[in-house]
Amino acid sequence: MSAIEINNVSKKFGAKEVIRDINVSIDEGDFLVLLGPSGCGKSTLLRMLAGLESISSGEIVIGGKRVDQLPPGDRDIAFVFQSYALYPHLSVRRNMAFPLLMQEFRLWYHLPIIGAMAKRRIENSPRVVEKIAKMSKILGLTDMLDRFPRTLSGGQRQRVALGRAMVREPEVFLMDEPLSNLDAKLRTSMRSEISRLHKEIGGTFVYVTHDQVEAMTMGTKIALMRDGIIQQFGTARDIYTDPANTYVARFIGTPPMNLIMAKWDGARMMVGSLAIAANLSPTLAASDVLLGVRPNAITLATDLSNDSLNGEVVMVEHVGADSIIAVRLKDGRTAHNDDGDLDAVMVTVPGYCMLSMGQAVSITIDPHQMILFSAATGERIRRLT
Amino acid sequence: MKRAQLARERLDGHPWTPYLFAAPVGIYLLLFQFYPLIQQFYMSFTATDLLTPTVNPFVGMENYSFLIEDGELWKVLSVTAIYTVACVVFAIGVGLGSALLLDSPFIGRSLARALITIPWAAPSVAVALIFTWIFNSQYGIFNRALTELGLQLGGENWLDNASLALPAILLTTVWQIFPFSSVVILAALQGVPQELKEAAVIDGADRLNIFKTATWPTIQPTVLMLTLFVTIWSLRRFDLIWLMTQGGPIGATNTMVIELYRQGFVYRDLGTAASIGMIGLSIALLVTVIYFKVTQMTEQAQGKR
Amino acid sequence: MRRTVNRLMAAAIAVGLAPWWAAPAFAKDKITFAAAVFAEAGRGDRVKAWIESYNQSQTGVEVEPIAIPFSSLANTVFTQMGGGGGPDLIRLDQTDFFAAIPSGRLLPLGDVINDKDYPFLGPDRFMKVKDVRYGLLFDTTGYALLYNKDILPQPPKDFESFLAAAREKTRDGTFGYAYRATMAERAGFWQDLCNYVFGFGGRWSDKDGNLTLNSPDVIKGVAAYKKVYDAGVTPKGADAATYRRMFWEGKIAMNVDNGGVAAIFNRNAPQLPFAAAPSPFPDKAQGLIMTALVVNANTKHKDAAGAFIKWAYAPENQKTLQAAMGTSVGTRLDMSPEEQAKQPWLRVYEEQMQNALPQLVMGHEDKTPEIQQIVLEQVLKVLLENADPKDAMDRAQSLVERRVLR
Amino acid sequence: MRTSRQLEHMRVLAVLLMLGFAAFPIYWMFVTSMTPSSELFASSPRLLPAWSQLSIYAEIFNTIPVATWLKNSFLVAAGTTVLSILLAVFPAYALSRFRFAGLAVLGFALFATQMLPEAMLVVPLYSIFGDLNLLNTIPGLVLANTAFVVPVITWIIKGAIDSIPFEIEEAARVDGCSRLDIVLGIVIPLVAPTLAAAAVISFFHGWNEYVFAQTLVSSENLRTASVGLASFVGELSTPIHSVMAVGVIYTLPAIIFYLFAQRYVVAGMTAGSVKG
Repeated sequence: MSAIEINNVSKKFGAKEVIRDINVSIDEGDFLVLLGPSGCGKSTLLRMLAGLESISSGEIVIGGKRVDQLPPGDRDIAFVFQSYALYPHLSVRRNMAFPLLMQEFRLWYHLPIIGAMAKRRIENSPRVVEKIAKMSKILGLTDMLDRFPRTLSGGQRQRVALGRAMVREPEVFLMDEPLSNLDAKLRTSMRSEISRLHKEIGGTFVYVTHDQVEAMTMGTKIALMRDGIIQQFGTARDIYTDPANTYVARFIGTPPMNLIMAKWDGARMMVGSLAIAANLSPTLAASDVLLGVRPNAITLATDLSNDSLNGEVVMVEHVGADSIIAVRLKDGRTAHNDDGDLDAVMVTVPGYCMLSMGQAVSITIDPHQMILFSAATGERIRRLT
Repeated sequence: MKRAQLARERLDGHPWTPYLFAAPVGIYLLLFQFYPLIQQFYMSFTATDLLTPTVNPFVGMENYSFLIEDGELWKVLSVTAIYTVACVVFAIGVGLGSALLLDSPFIGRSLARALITIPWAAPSVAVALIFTWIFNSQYGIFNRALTELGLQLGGENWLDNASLALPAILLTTVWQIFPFSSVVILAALQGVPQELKEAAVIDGADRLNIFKTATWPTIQPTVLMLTLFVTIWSLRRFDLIWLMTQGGPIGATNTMVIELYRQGFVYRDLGTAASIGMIGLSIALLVTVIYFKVTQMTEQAQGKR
Repeated sequence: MRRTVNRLMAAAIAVGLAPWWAAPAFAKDKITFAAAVFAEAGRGDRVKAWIESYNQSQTGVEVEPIAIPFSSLANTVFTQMGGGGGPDLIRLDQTDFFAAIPSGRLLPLGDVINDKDYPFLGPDRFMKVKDVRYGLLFDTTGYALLYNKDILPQPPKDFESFLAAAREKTRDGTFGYAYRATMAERAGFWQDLCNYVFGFGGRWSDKDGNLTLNSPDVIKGVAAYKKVYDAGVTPKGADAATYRRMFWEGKIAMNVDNGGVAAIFNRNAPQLPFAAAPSPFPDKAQGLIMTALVVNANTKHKDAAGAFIKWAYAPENQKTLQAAMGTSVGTRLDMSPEEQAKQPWLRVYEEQMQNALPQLVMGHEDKTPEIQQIVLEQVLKVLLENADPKDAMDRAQSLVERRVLR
Repeated sequence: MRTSRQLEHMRVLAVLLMLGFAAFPIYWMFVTSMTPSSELFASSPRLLPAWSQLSIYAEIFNTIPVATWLKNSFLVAAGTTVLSILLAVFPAYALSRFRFAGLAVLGFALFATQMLPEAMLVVPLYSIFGDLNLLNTIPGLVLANTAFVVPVITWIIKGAIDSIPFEIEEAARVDGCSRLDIVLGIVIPLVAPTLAAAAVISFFHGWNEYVFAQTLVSSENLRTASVGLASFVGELSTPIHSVMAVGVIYTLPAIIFYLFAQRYVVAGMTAGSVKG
């Protein structure tokens, strides 16, 4: 049984459709990452799962129960906010106890004094106390249970927010860019911490981020979104090695995949006037195509020849273990200069590269690591023999 | 802006909830403010006696045309205008000055910040009483002090002098409300970006320039808002003036609300009183509209929209 | 229409508000009696005690005295009467009394009291308009010159010597004279002004009720008022409460005031050697203060109010009231020679009563408050801005014709 | 060029002058109340209180019903505070968080009431109150004052609610709160400092109000301190030092209360809940 099913869900804000007919099904125990640039609708989709946002059409099923008309509190979910959204007037302990308190809440608890006494009684019940003790131990919060959120560091607040989500032991955890307010170092350690928690406590996670590293490292499934549509849904490996279109191809990977304009003349793959060695034979009429190749699947040479793609170095970046070289082709163009990138092929070279600007080089593409996209639609061409 | 709207939408629960939340205050205001107001509006077209307010012979525009023809209204309007403008200028001016003074660090600053609010806390009736005594021509400390200082002004009959009563009332009003503007501006001053001030200092700006480039743009919306509030409060201030001069002498402090009260409760002519009220209300509305236009324009000028 | 809407809204929220307070239930028929005199130092407590003695005397009715300051009595009571409520009994000043009659807010009292049973004083005749009785004379007094014999052994006989004496006695924090000249004390200002205008032969209107605000005699009175103002013999800025206190503390030589004030002087400073004399003006006519005891037409306790009135005008109760008030009360009382001797000024006031005129614009009694306001503002222009008295009173005349009699 | 030391001295002087300006009238009220009546009109004024006259305060309570006045003022002020806060919180929340037909109308209506002078509504309110049997009652005064206080504090509370991040409310919704739970359990505690400020404003309005207290109540034992004090502005009344003593008795609690309450008007509880 799948943990979450999203069937034909759409969302309109006025005339604007921000989520378009989405269908996804996630298995129990999955860690789904909704990945995409800002404004792609990933957060809206998450909020619709939570019930913070209504859906315009379609249905959402969580744990076999249709929930799209239920208030958030009845969906058996927990939500971790980007801003943590801790209750500033409550201590860490009471922040964590709050969801449990609400499960037993009665209207008359709002009355002063006797209401407060009733709330104290619930908060001090063994069930609540034990759960909080357990969760705070897992999260290492035991020492700060009686402190207030404003006295905690960002990472500590993040843990409290996770703890508040975990005490409910919900079917589904929903997280909206929970790490984006942390500094880079802390983000890395929290990343593995969340993965660890996922393994330790189980449950289904849905995690929204715009950071591909988080997506690749944490997600068992990734849904890459753009303009309210899921571009590709699959494992991290699928998405990296087998992108469905140029958008996915360019979104994942640093530097992103090179897209070299080429022409398929029915028999040969022509880049400019040069026919290149390609392990591809598409059953395709002659047309313009884009040659997708990751920067690490290209080798550089300083000796030029007429059978290789020649060009000159226009940029050299040293990023520690690797160097990134941008090569402008003499006789070929890339298809990604429209979004402000250099009209150049990016190549990663291990070690510290001694090439200098303006130097003439030639590149060789690993024929086994090429993929092909239609120049017209950007869709992957898979009809290979 | 956009985000706020989206956010609002996303929080919407049951469609009735906002109405349920707004209902108590809506009903309350309807009953205790707008229903009486509508009665007043109607009354302004009638000849109504204070003693028989339920007998309202309809007279059309007669109350209004009387006010316009009589000429007294123009004096009332000019007194109101002078009083209001002076209140705004001095209350906000003194408030701004004291706020700047209290913003800079010195020993006992928090105590000074607390003490300055004393006038704001004093009830109007008590203020009227003490200032009447202070301004007393024979025994008032004000005149005695002026005489001690050897000023020609000493011995004046402040509240009974047609040209001095308004300044005296103004001094009292400013004394009472400047702490409010001071505290509000002081709060706004906390939002002045320190970096901007430092940048101005490094650029070699003097104090006035620092104020103009760093301080003023930050507090300007607050000052505008204060202007609106002080204006409206001045338009409707009653207790202080009534208890100190009853609008006299010879109409020197006769603002619209005082004239309204006189027409209604001295002359017992509720119809005319109501029409003065309506004129005053239109002026207040006009001021508000101008305020919002000005705010809009300055925001546009500063590229905030 | 309005009423109906009011009632409907009332019913709608009365349900919601009902538990807020429980309606008090009284065993006695409780009526309220509003008067400024209850608030006065010296007299207030005594008049309240007088009412308390009524409450003690029987079990059917309880009268609750309500003290409202003189300056706001009319405003407050009229607002309340207009709103359909207000106290049951009210002691109204003469101007307010006449203002309230045309709107039907005062209960006609012809069937409550029989004129012939009570020896009313002369001014009681003003309590009837077109033969209908709207009130009963509650207290009345004329005006006379009160002077401190320590400062001024002999009273001045005419205006010139009065002014000279006032000048002579003004020194070292002591003043020769005191009167009111501010709008804050509008009613008192009017009373003082009436004495000057009447004293110089002026009247606010002629026999036929035509306004004579700018007649030469009125202007003479106004000019005299101004002369005193400019002479610098008065403690400017001291209100009546203050200068009367100064009088009994020996800091004021002369004061034209009513009999109630004389009683207050005597009560607050029994040793003060003061005496009364006719006012030093050419015409013997002076103002007459009178107040009316009226019943609010809104009352729901007409019988209880009537019962109290009958008690109040019984001779022995009038005597107690007179002692409390220090002025003449509604009916003629015989005074023993000892009492006369203790309060020698009473005789002067009694004699002056012959020449007393109500401080009203006769023929326009109900418009007096409006006319008073305009006249006083013009007189203030004379006092403060040195406007010519004739010009000012001409303007007053035309303003009143235009604004008040429209 | 002035030295910074001179500037410092000038600033201290300016602050002292300003504080003197602010505090002197109240001080003078106190001094006058303690000046024996024989010295009140003396040619040179007494600048320091005559402490021997302290008994005037005891005397005041014996001769003038100040205690009753203060009690009534307190009841009016406290009632106004409670009712205003109760009435203002929910519409403030609605104004801040909902978008609904009539929002602009409600917003404008709340603002428009700021323009109505009390004096203008006295007569119609009197007749409404007459029909409701509210005349001459403390609850009546509370209701009348509340009508003028609620709009102001609604706007103030709305401003505070505006600054609460939506996420906190959404977290509460996920945790199972109803809208009512959110307002009562989350919003009210978070805007507590603002509520305190609003309470102070309401209390002051009730404590100081004069026009309604003057007209809607006639019973002497329901008179508030403002009306009681104003009643001295009459004739044949009480000596000035007694009047000033009553003024001091009426003003001092207000000032002390305000100085005390000021601490609570400092907001900043949401700091730390969102972002770093």
